[in-house]
Amino acid sequence: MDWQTHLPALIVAFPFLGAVVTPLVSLAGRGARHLWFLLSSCGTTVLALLLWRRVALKGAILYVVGGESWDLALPAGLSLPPRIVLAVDALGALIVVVGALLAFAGTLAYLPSDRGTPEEERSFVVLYLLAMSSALAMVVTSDLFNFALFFGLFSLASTSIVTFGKKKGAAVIAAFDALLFSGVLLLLILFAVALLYGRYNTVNMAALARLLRFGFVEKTVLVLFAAALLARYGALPFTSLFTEFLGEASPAAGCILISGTLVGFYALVRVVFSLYGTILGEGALGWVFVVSGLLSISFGLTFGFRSRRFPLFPGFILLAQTGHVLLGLGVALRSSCHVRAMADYGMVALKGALSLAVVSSLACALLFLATAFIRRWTSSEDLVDVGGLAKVLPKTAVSFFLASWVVAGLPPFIGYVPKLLLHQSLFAFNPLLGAVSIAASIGAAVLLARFFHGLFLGPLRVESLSQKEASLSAVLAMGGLLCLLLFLSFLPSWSLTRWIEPSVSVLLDQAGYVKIVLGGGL
Amino acid sequence: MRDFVVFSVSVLFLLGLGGLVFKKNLLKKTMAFSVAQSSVVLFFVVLGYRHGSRPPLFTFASEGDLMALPSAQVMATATLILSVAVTAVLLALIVLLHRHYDTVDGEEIRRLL
Amino acid sequence: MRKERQVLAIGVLASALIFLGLYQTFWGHLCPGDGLTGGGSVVFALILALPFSGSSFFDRENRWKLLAVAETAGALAFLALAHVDLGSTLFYNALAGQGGLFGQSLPEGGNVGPFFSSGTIALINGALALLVIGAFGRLVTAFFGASSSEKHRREEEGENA
Amino acid sequence: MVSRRLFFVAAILLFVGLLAAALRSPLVCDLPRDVAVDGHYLAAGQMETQANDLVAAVGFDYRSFDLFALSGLVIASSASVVALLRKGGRRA
Repeated sequence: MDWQTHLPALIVAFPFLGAVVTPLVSLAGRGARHLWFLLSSCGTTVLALLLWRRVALKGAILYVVGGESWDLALPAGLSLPPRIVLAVDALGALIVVVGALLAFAGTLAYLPSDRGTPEEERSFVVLYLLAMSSALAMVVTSDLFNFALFFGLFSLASTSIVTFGKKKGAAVIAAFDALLFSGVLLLLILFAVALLYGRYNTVNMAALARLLRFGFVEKTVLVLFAAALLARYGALPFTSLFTEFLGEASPAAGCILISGTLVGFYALVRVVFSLYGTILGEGALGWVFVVSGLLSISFGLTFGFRSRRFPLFPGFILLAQTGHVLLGLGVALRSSCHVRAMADYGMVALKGALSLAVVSSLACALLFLATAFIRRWTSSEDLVDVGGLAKVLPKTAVSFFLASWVVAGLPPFIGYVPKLLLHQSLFAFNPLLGAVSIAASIGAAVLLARFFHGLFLGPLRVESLSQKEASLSAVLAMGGLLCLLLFLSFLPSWSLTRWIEPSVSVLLDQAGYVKIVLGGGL
Repeated sequence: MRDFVVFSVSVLFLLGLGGLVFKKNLLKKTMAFSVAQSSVVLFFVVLGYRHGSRPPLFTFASEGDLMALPSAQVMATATLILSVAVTAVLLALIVLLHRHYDTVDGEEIRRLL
Repeated sequence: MRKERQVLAIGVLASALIFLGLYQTFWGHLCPGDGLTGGGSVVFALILALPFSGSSFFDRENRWKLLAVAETAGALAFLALAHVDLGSTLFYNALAGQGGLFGQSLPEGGNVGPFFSSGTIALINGALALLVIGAFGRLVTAFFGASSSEKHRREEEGENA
Repeated sequence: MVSRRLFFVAAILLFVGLLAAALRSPLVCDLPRDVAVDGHYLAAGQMETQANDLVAAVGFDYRSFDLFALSGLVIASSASVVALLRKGGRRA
């Protein structure tokens, strides 16, 4: 047994340790704290990559927290696991890696530029590391109550860091609303967990997946989970709140928020495909996803075209992408109980949705970093007040341009792969839906062009920048994300076969997920 | 009796939710959130109770006692801690808003924004 | 005179609460309550005592540092106890029933129970109580400081007007 | 204002009615139910964890991974409140 057995737990414990030790390290000064922040975040990312490699080599892994042995989920004579079991399969490992990379980009974007009172700076590091730890924990845990607790921790930590270093009250009221709203989502999840606990006396997802019989209580639980996790992912009409909130965030805080939406996506597909899976049949949930996807797309695009506040714009773009992902998920759900339809387009839709969720969260993080840095450097929020920034901020302009290219879904960058898969499968499912999706993609591309033009082209209207672009951390954060996207772009088939296809197959294999935790014998 | 308890859980939750939606005062919104959260705690406690059961405690227990289910109580305690943490941060944000705008009325604050 | 009586009553109440909290913490593996609730009781005693102690007393830098040290120490002890036996797993209760520290074995069924039983559970109780006292103590102190500085600000504004 | 209250009362009545209808169907609290996991805690928990208080045994041993979230919540709320409110923090 090597130390890497403990990776699923260490990935939570390590950033937690970082958060706990931060006040001690702060005694040695600002520089030491920054170095510690960088080390903790970087170390967590390395652990995430190791976890991903281990899953790729050895297949899905489990870890029984507090058990005598790490793989003994069921002690003698028991059919349900009494302890909390961490289970990581290919999908979980993918989300862990991408989430950790996003959080690491946020760390890089934070380093020297954010200033506030000493208490604020110290607390920022503590809360950021706690948010990172809880985001990763939400992915690795297979226990629903544990998930709910980490969901609460993530909401709390990621909400309060947005208000730090802000002069205006707008950020505070946005944070208040967001925290209250995620508190209500948390209540819904807790209610769902309580109902499942009352019905089956266990809250382990794999055990529940094996026991679940579709009835009234299970329908209620599904509605509660779907509502809460769709809202966490950023879909449905409630999103104006999230967009507003993301618009207020500092560069570092926004990255962790976007990684939170990715985790919300993961939890959504986990609950729908691994917890309910085949017993859903041809229910209405597929249509719910399709409708909420269409709503998200139309909301994102219309408000994107109407708004002149450019910090809100990555939120709108992310919303439109979310809509596409939900369309793909809906189609996959609708076709999931017909073998023929699944082979024809359901599989492709799921593949497209999954890869689009990952790619768009990376690209939107890059867009977000660019706009957030521009807002900081020009201290302006209106598209009318800025313009011609390409001359003074060439590196930011290039990152913004490439990120919009990826989001728009045009070749040669990675963005076109998921879009192509999605359009193809949506068209096979329903030509009208396919047409809507293609039109929405074109609309998003026009929206991107509008903001690129407004920000970077035309005459320079800003008199003075508060800070030069050459801030190393900004260049590193944006460059790192850009390199990742370019790397994926050069190897599209590699990233599809190594990253996406295993994830899709574990998602459709509900019995496989049960088998990770409960073993094959049952 | 059990039906009555489930009934009161849902009424509590709805009262809290209604307060969250309809009250303009941010402090009252926070209180409504606490009420809604307490309904979840009550629900967990109810789920753990078996008719005529004692607390799950072996100190001073006698043979053959029926005990309440322990994990439901653990979840209830954890939910309480969650509630305390979230409420504390909400209150701190209200204090900040009051410093900025000299009011705790949500609509008033949005008008001043 | 009235104030003195109030202080006396609050002192009695607060010390009873502190005693209750410590009892819950240290007998957490034998009696109802655990480290988290025990720490909460102690913090509640602090809340009771704060209005009568004068803001300078609790806002003094060294008090603040003491609470911060308690928080960090509790959290570190908690993490260390989680990693006590990495040969098995995280949080494995390696001390229970081994005869060493907190390792006395328990008779089965209803019993009063020896104090030094339950292994890491009792120790984690203590660590978490320390963490809660430190963290929530700082929290309530911050709230109290905010309210008293608010009063101060209002008085200044009144003088200016 | 009155219409809001009416709406609120109507919503409550609707929900209560739905719940009353739901209670007719076999629901959550139908006892005796299968208590496999809690039954294990009650039967073997005392000997496995060597603790007399089963709530502590479950919370601190069987479900100990929750403690990361709980202590994280405590730390996070205190850190954010302190950063938001402490003197020398934000000025109005």
